[in-house]
Amino acid sequence: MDSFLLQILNGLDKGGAYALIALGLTLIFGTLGVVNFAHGALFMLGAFCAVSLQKLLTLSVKVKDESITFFEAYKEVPYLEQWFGQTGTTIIEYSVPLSILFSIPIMLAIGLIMERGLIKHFYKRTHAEQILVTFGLAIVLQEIIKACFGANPIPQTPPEFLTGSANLGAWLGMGDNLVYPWWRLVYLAFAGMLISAVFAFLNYTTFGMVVRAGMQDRETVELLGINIDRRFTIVFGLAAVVTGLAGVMYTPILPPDYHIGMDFLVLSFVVVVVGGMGSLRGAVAAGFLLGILQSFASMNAVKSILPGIDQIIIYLVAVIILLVRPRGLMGRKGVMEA
Amino acid sequence: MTDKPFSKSILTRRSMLKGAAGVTAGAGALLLNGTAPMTFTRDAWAAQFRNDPGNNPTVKFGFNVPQTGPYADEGADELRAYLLAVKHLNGEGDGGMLNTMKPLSLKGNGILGKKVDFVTGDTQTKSDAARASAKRMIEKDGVTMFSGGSSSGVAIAVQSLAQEMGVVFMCGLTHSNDTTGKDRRRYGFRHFFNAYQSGAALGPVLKDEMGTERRAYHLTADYTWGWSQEESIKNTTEGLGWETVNTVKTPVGAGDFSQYITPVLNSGADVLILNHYGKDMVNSLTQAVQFGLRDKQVNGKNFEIVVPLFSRLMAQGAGDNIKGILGSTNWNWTLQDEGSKAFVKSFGQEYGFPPSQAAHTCYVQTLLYANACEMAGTFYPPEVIKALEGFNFDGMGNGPTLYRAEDHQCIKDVLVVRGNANPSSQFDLLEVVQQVPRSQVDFSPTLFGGELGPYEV
Amino acid sequence: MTKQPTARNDLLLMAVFTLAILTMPIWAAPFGAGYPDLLQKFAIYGLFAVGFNILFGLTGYLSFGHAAFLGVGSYTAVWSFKLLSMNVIPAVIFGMMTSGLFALLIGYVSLRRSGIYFSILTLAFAQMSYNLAYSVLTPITNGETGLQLAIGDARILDNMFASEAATAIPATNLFGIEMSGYPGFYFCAALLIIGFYIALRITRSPLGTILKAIKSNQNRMNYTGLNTRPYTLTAFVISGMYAGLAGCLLAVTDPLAGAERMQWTASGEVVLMTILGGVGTLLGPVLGAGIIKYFENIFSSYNDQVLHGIFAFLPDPIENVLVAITGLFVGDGWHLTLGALFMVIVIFLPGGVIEGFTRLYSWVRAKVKQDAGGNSVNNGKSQPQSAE
Amino acid sequence: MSILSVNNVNKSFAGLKALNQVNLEVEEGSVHAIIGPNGAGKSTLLNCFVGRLIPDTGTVNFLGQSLLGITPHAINQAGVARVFQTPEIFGDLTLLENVKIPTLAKRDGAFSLRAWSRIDQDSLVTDKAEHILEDVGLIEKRDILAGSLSRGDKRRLELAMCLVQDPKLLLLDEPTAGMSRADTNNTIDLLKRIGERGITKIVIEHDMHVVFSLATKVSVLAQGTVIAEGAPEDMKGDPRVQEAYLGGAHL
Repeated sequence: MDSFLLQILNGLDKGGAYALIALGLTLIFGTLGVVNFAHGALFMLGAFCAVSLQKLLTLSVKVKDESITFFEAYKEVPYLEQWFGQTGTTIIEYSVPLSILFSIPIMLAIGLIMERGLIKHFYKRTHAEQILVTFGLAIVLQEIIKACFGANPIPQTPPEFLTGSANLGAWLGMGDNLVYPWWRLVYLAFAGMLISAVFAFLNYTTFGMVVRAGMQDRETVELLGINIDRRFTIVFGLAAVVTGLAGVMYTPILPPDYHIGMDFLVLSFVVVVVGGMGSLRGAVAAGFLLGILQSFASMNAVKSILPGIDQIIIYLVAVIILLVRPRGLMGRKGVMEA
Repeated sequence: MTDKPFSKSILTRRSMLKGAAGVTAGAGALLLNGTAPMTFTRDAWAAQFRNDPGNNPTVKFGFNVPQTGPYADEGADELRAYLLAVKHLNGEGDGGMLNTMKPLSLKGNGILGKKVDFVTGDTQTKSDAARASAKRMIEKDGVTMFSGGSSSGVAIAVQSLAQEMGVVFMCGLTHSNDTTGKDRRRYGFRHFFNAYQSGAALGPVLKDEMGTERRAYHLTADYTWGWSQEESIKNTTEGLGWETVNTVKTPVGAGDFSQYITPVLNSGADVLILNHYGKDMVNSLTQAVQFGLRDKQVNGKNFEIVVPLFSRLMAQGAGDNIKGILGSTNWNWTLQDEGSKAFVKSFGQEYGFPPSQAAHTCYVQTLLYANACEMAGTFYPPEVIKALEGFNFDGMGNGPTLYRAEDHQCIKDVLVVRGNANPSSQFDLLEVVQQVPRSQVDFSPTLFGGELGPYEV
Repeated sequence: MTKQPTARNDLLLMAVFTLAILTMPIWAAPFGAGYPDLLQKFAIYGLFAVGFNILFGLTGYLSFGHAAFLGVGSYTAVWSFKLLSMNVIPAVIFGMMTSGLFALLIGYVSLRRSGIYFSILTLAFAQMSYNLAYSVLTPITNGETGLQLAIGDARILDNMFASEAATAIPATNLFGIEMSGYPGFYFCAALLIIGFYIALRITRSPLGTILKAIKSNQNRMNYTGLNTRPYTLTAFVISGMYAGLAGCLLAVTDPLAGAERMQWTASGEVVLMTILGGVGTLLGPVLGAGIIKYFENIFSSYNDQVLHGIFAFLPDPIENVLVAITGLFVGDGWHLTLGALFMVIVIFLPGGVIEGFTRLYSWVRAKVKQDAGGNSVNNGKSQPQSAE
Repeated sequence: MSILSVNNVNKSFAGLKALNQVNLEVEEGSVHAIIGPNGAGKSTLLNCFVGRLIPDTGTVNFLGQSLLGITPHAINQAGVARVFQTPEIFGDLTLLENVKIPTLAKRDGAFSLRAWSRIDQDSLVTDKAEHILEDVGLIEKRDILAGSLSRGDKRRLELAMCLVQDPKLLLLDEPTAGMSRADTNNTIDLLKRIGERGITKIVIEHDMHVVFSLATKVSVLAQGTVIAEGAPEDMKGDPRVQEAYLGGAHL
């Protein structure tokens, strides 16, 4: 029972991550219609916003280790700690949560620049060309990050009080083994909040309504004298922020390296398409569905019956869903079907 | 670096010797190739091998390392070591391990009087790319030896190419039993230790630290290296009296391992063994620690995590999570023997930081090959191979070492290390728990089967 | 006006193409690409891309799983070497058959959907193949290490005629001609030329025209009395067999088959090759394949030492600066250059490299016309875009 | 003899009745116009003839064969061609290729593998295609891409693509929609000339000028039911028709 509950939690947690990544992609791909292969790179840039802030906060005085003579070995004492003592340590400890604030303007700027500078010119081009240009962009961004930070993963730690595990078992009276890392619970909650925020924004603000109308029928909205272009730019920026934040918050779970975006790229496309093109709800539902199924497929009992099922479950489910439901879970007719 | 594509023997020597069929087929190529038939006219055996430096004033090596992909940093470090080795071979710099290696035939003036030149390539940590890159070095650049690599799959794939092409390959970082086991090749040599030796070295330390009544749970990367390591560690721990609760295969590059970690909590296991390498290991360890495994008490004992194969770069990636974790490694820069000190000194002065174990192995491999040529008095591969086979040496950082003739595996001391809880510097990530003597990690060369193949190809 | 290429244009195109491929060892040498392995790769990936273009270029169905057929072709070929004979003919035949069969199965299911849904279905099938080949199918695929030959392999056909047991792993051969080095390249080149010719014939045939029509307007197709499904499936299977053949040739020239050949990045690579060269053109995919393979193998090999050699004629400070700058884009930075190239091409040359040639050609022609004082000079026979 | 007979056809979408007990007989050789106000169910009815929609109940028989559950391409092979409200052509292909496709379909069936012969050397197909392009007056534009045509030319091309198949029944869905008066008249002339070939036609049309120029019989559809039927002249004054249009076109 414990293990079953834990797998549900794992599934939700994974699903939260998938849903967040897919949410950003579905805004760009499912609604603006751009096959954005640089989406993984946005996730990666978000993660590296967190890394950059951490590096910034831990700029250090280097205390040389005199026992080593062949090269500069040193112990690092961050300036913040030197100047502010305990307060400095605390600020460094909160580097990841602080990165949320830090990354929002950066990701927004990246998104806006990307849309205005590049994507804008590709709305009317073929999907093939969109793939080539965004894939090229992704490689370039990735290589720039590699040049700055190296190829090795860079560990990120959550604040001290969120490092351990929550003893859910004790609260629910279900035994000691029902523990779950605090940070993963935080991630789940954060994913829920961010998803709700995006939904609320698109459903309850005038801006959101115009955007949704524009997604349905761009020409009509333009005929009403509304500048849909500018709004699409902002949607792109929004998508970049959502994806970037997904990256920031994921760093303590997965130490980021420059390649982390590519690892999520295929998955995010699968989630969006399984959810159905143009459907935000679909993307979120598919994210959670795939996350949970993946967790269950990894259970030993399942694997002993179907060896290797955990390796292919996501794709298998994608195939089945697309065959049973031609447009994914909640797809709109006619979007990217030709 | 001018390209002289047609001055190299275009037809393989093999096909030339096989007679008319090959020559007719290659007629098109022969038209373009003035020198290939010349190989017949030279009578000395030494002239008949591929990429014979002949009368060139230089001999060329190929350094084939991952420059892109997840192991790019490791590859960069390997490349640094190679450059350093070339420098030392050519008599530049402070000479590094040339000052400590025993016995030494090299004279510090290159190899057999020829200066060492090199070319580089990118393996991308993919077998296909690695082989393509190696073939470029062999076919276009004319290397006499090539070396490198950061994974067993690549090493094995490239090693079999070495055999086909008749060019010696000195393995870089590869830890699978298969490299010098069932996939061993006459033209491939491994200085790095293997999974079996990791198990053998870790065994007594695990017994001392954790006792004989433990229940182990394995998470294993689902490919050949992972399985080979799982088996080796399992055999060792079961020999200590430990019970193996479960062994679970995880997909390579899974990223999030939570669904594999949670079952550990309820399994009754008190040791988690992570048979992962690189990014997988960084992720699984980070996440296992997050799940509070290390704070747990099971069966009245502290829960422990073991990572059988460690590297400093991995330790960097895992950050604080590595502290106190036991594992094994081929070499560490803090070793205090003369060879290690000499190498760390020249590497540190050149680049400003200490070398990794991958760098060490690559450096040593280059020197060993060069020395064997000098010993054999020729670059003719069968003779060089014979010089390396059964070669006993010392002063290269792992104590007295034997390059075993039967399987081309180095038998030498292995290090058991622990993530340093209190590092004195940013490089001081691993502390050496024990330098396990080579007698303890020795094994029969027939243990994993395999066949080296012929000297002449 | 879109000029329709005539049979004579095509003959000329074939002649030029054949000549260019066969003389590649000569003209590729000054670019540092004149060695067998890379030449083989040019031919093999060119073939792969030509086949991919039959599906993507003509019908517009974007498969993101074609690497699976490449992998299946490779595995079959190596198994044929292991079990039957080191002769490449059975390997090629079996490889194309199994990959065709595999394509039939995957195509039959995937073609029930179109557009992005089709792409994701093919991607999913390929990723499943890759993941399984990497792990649970290891007995068949030898997992990460890749399927290799061994001295003790059965080789039933060969051993029937062999007088003594092999002491070394024999080489792949075409009735005694070893398939490594230049003979291997000419074998691949011959198949590329044949494959290119078949693709040309298909493009100019009624089938090709129907496939293009499917890309243009499926709705009209339905009401025109043509059943689109078998047509797209035909294109899918043909291009799957091309991929299988390319996979075979990889094994023929280098008898090893690894799972990573089936990964999505490998599928993506052929997509990029095709788009980079020019979707729907005949020559484009071959060019695209060449460019990407050239970057991968040659740009990655430039290290600082090589760069210093190149810029040695300059004064030292300038040399060092130049080496530092160019060093970012070659060696371990070759990915960066490739990415930037993708962007530049697609931004400035929608339609790929071929489009660039077409523009260059019309520019030159306009120039010539101008110089000739308005006299129309029609030298349309040697025009590069006769590829389309 | 009737070439198409529709009996008691019903079709609803989400409870909304689009077709209600429709009966229709189309005589061979006739030009049968179906008129009616917007939303009367004209297009729905047409879609039931070509296999795009399947009626909930009722039968649709073409030359005695039921069309229910038959795929669109098979219905076309049986001899039914269709012109769409917005011209559906192959925009990325040349005009000549556009016409060759239906020619091939007519000659080789729904699927055939002619992968080796050159289409430009297939004189049978080429001749036929060029001939029909000449008929509709597009022969000079044979080598330009169809996507760049004007709307009127696109319509003519689409007609050519249908006519080249020598269909037994030609369905025209508002063939002059969105056209200028001149283009409309051209199209009427063209259709009249086609009339000489003796092809049975069903025309859905708003433009009464077109209807009365072409039709030999008119059915009036309103709220999914045929409310009146007869010769064009008879329909002009029919009060039921005027009521159905309710201030629409004054007939």
